[in-house]
Amino acid sequence: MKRLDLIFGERELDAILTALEAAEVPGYTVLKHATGKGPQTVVSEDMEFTGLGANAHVIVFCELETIDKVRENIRSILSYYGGVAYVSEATEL
Amino acid sequence: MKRLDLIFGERELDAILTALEAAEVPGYTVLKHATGKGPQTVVSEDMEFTGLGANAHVIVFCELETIDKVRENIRSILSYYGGVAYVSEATEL
Amino acid sequence: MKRLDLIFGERELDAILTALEAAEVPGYTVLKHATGKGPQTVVSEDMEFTGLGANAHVIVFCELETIDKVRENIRSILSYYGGVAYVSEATEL
Amino acid sequence: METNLILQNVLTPPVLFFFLGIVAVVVRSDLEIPAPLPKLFSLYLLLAIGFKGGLALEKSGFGGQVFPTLIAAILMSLLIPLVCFVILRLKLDVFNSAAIAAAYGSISAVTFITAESFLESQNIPFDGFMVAALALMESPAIIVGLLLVKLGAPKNRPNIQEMKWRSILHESMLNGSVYLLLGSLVIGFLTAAHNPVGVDKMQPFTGKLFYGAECFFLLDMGIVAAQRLPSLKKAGSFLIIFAVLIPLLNACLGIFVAKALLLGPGNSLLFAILCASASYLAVPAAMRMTVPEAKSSYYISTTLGLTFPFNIVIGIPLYMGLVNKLIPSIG
Amino acid sequence: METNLILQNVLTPPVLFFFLGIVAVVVRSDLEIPAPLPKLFSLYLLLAIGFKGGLALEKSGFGGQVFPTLIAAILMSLLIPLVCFVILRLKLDVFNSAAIAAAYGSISAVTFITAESFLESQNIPFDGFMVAALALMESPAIIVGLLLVKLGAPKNRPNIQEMKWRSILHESMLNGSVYLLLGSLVIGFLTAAHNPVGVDKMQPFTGKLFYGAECFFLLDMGIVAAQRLPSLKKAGSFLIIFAVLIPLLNACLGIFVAKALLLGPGNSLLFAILCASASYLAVPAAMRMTVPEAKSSYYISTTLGLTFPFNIVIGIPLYMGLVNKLIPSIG
Amino acid sequence: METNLILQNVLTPPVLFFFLGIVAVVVRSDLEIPAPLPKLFSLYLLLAIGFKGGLALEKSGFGGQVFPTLIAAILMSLLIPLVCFVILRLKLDVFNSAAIAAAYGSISAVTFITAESFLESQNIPFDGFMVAALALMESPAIIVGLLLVKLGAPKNRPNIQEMKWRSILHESMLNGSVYLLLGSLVIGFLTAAHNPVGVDKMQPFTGKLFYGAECFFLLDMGIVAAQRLPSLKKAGSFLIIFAVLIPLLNACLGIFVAKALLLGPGNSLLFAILCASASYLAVPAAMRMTVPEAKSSYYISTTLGLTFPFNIVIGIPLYMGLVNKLIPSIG
Ligand SMILES: Nc1ncnc2c1ncn2[C@@H]1O[C@H](COP(=O)(O)O)[C@@H](O)[C@H]1O
Ligand SMILES: Nc1ncnc2c1ncn2[C@@H]1O[C@H](COP(=O)(O)O)[C@@H](O)[C@H]1O
Ligand SMILES: Nc1ncnc2c1ncn2[C@@H]1O[C@H](COP(=O)(O)O)[C@@H](O)[C@H]1O
Ligand code: NA
Ligand code: NA
Ligand code: NA
Repeated sequence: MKRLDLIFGERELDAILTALEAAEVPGYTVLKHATGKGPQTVVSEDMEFTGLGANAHVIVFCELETIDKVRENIRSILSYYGGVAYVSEATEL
Repeated sequence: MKRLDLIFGERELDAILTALEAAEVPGYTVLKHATGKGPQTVVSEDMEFTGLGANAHVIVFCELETIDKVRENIRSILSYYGGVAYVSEATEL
Repeated sequence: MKRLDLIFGERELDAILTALEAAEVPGYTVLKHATGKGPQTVVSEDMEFTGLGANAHVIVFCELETIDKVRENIRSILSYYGGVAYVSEATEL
Repeated sequence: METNLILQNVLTPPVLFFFLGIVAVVVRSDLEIPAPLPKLFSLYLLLAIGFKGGLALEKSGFGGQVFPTLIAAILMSLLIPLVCFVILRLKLDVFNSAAIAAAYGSISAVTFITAESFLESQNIPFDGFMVAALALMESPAIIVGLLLVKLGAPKNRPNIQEMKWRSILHESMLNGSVYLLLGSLVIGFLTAAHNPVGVDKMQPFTGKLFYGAECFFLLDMGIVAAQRLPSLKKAGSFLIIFAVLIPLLNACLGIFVAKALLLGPGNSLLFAILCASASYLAVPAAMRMTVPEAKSSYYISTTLGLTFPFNIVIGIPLYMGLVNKLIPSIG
Repeated sequence: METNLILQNVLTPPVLFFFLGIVAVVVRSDLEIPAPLPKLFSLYLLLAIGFKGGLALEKSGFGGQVFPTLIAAILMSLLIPLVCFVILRLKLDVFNSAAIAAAYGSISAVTFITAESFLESQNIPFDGFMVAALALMESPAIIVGLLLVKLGAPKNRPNIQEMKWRSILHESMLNGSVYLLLGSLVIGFLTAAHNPVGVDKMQPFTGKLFYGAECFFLLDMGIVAAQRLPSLKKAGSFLIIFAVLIPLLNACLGIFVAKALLLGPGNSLLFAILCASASYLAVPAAMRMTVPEAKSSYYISTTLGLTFPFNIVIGIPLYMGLVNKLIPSIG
Repeated sequence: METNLILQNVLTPPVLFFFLGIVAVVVRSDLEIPAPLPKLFSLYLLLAIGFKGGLALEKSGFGGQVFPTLIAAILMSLLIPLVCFVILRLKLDVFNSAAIAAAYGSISAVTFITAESFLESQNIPFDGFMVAALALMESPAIIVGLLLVKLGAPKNRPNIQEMKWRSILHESMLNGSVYLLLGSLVIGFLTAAHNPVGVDKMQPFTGKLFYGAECFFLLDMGIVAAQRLPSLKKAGSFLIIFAVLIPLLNACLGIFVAKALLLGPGNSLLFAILCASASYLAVPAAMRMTVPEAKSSYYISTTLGLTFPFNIVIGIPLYMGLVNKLIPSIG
């Protein structure tokens, strides 16, 4: 199994989740209110209040094939709006 | 070292932490207010207010033996109430 | 690529982020309001209100060299104030 | 005349803010009231309802209609889940039937206070002791629901959660919102009896602020209720019909009992609303722990997505119309 | 005389708490108002402003100066972003220019209520219908900004976010804070018309509590504004000068128009403040979605880090001084 | 007679809600007030206490008993940690002794306002300037605590956190809650002096709402305090005894000094409470940063888990009884 970690602006959450569901991931978990810094932007806590929104951290445990299905869609969203996506190994308990 | 990721309903947090402590994990971290979707349920933010509770994400860094000790107990809780558990590799910094 | 997971008291966040930026990490993500238990302390939710602060979970995706640069600095902070740091493998999506 | 009442009800701030929340979801506005702010308002409302109820109960005492009304309230919250269970079993399994039945036997505090606001805007008097009925109706239905599971469930339920009496009582009586409401009721009672200065000093917080906080909370409830609607579709037409007809049936039962108790029109409406409303705070929390086999989307979507809006918008004035027909005003 | 007005303005609780927030950051106190508490206060303020505005609008009707003022307000919020865009294009690209221009064309509700508080402490009357102007000035500037992008942007913009009219209108009209303000305005209007009891019962929440909540919120705004200052330096001196001079220019424009509309001194100040203030709530949210090419640090730092404090502390009394010179008091 | 006072104290809403919180934990109800709502209430209370204190101080001026009382307050907050340190060193190391001593030298604002509410319910007058004493007693004890560490700590402390004067002063004076209290005090003072309209407009927020918000907050404090109890057991019997006896001792010291200052009964009780109460807001934050060697569970469990409930429930009426015996009422 693979673990996919996505971090991006909360405002893109719907687009990302739609992409994940289109690829029929078995499930996902969303942690909101993340802050951070990337090559493009700094996201601090007060962003939430200005309406810009903080970051969301999405975790997906799924098979490699699912990741392959989701890759292009996610990449195009992240490259346009910013954000990162990483894959690592995981085994079910 | 191993990294154990557990995601499940906040209401089962006590049961899970008790199981972890029984296996004498060296420590754990809890992130609450997670939302998500799994094979069984959709957990949205308004669940917190209805009293159903959102999800909790528990991270444990420990040795493989500890994971073996904790496996059965955790599995039975997760299979009854829902939730996922994954193990991956990690090295201390 | 590597994935670095740091968990420690929120009050040390500035010190840790300064250390990360000194090592020129490409970015980082911060999840606050984490609770947990470690060899030294128990951090519960009411800590936030007493002013002690809960934990922060910092995730960094970066190259091994960056980790090497950051290692000593982070270790000395964590060994003094408490907290854990783990490294694992990750590949860009 | 009911149409008139419905219009008058719709044009009060609480119901208007409820609509504002629903419309926000429908037009896909990004208005949201982030967690845990809704929790703040629900805790506040429970505390204030309880406290004010305690004051009123201390004034009224337990004589007159008070004691019979409270007994009748408890009996209704035992009876209603049984009726609902029988109906629900036509289509659903034991677990889901029991969980939904428990929700409909229990009550919705926000529906109750919206009914109170409606009565106030209509200048119809009602008694504070009805809050005690509210408080007493929260738990019994949960117990009935859990008993139905205990009796009706297949024998091979995993024993991880073998239901013991202790945990049934615990979940039904010590649920956070039940506990806060009951506790504040007792505190209100004690304060009224022993510390009149305290009553006055609480008034700006529990009294004056209440209406506005109710509006704010109903704005959020509108958002949440509208978000529930899609999963209602999945629940199927049986549950949709159930969620609209059962409150009507229960309200009629309630008005019938209220007439027998010789309650005035105001109290009768409140009694009807207690019977007609369904719990989405206390019951889901209890069911999640004790009957995880039941689909939470079922008992949340019906109570919150349909029965709650129905009662708030149409139910309250409708039942008032019925009360007006069946129960002579004393004044 | 303006110095005197500035001092009188600075010595009111809202401005003092604003300073307290700024100083907290400067002296590196760890005072913080954690999320989502600021959101609670901003939601509350929008709801209360809208509701009170609706009440006032129902009283005043749309006759007299009301209609012309509202039309003028909309025209100003179309004109100002164009002026700003031309100036900003001297140094910045199309995306950043359009986004900042939209922010300055739109308004800041908190600046507006601070101006109202200032007028009250000076015993200068003003009309509640100005809130309607506030509500109407939020969206048009966003549309102008997005149009400027549509017209001026290079042809090869990635089509992932091809800007459609629908989404432009959606982002400008259905943004959470615009929606809540407008919705509450309508609710206030309907309540005043149909439910006078409801008006009274809302008063402790939307009326009495307002000033204190405003102070609390300004404390947070002081913290947030001061935290923005470092990234202002990065934005460069052009934007810093822009963020101070443009509000002055826009205020003068506003006062000029107010004079033409024959508004009294109070309403004139409010009109000037609507023109001079810049949005950091609705516009950033809309720009983030539709023009991600624009640097959010630019439009947040200028509006929130400089223009907002400038208006709150110096701008309000300064514009009042101007109004006093140019517009004869009716009294 | 003290038993009577204790009963009267227990039957006020703030103390009853405190009990409700404690009982919630004891009976394992799932009632919780999620973060950051407690923070909202603590920020509000500090702001309101400070603001009201500033108003009162402006009225009273610094003449009469005011100045001597404030000096005595500062001296007490320097003396008490020394006394505590000597006692604590019998069993604990330098780090833990200093941290706990600092907590007991500093004050608890919530204990103070509960004492004020008690005085009001007993119709015993007191002066607003006592809030200034509260504000002045927060920091000195922290400085004493850090000095004790600096002098008493082994030479080989890791230099990562070499304690500099700057950081000691920073942690003691600019801690968020100290800063907000002091800042609001100054704002209250300035507002009373220059902007009487502002005073009136703040009143619903800082005045009227206060009592209810206090009750809500004490509900949470009850929960938090009760959750601390288990870790108290681990801390051992020495600290348990310390946490109950030291407030008594300090209260006696305080009453003695109050008598010497010729304070009336109300002010004397407040002075006693300032001495007897221990800080769980400002001091833990400061100690965490500067003395990480001290176990936070020690200074949190003693102050919050034992001394705070003791003072709220028994201490206040007990000290009042003592005051009544030792200090003649003026009236
Ligand atoms: N190397 C990284 N490691 C961890 N998180 C990152 C990294 N780069 C970016 N992020 C996160 O992704 C968000 C968006 O980054 P950006 O692509 O700069 O807009 C940031 O705010 C961070 O939270
Ligand atoms: N494949 C997955 N990847 C990440 N999170 C998951 C996955 N499956 C389930 N979850 C999380 O586990 C929770 C419980 O899922 P369930 O087992 O459907 O009750 C969901 O709400 C998700 O937050
Ligand atoms: N083995 C572990 N696995 C996961 N989190 C840990 C572990 N040990 C410590 N932590 C986290 O690190 C924090 C600080 O631990 P400590 O070093 O005991 O002060 C704890 O509160 C936990 O959140
Ligand atoms: Na019912
Ligand atoms: Na403007
Ligand atoms: Na003290």
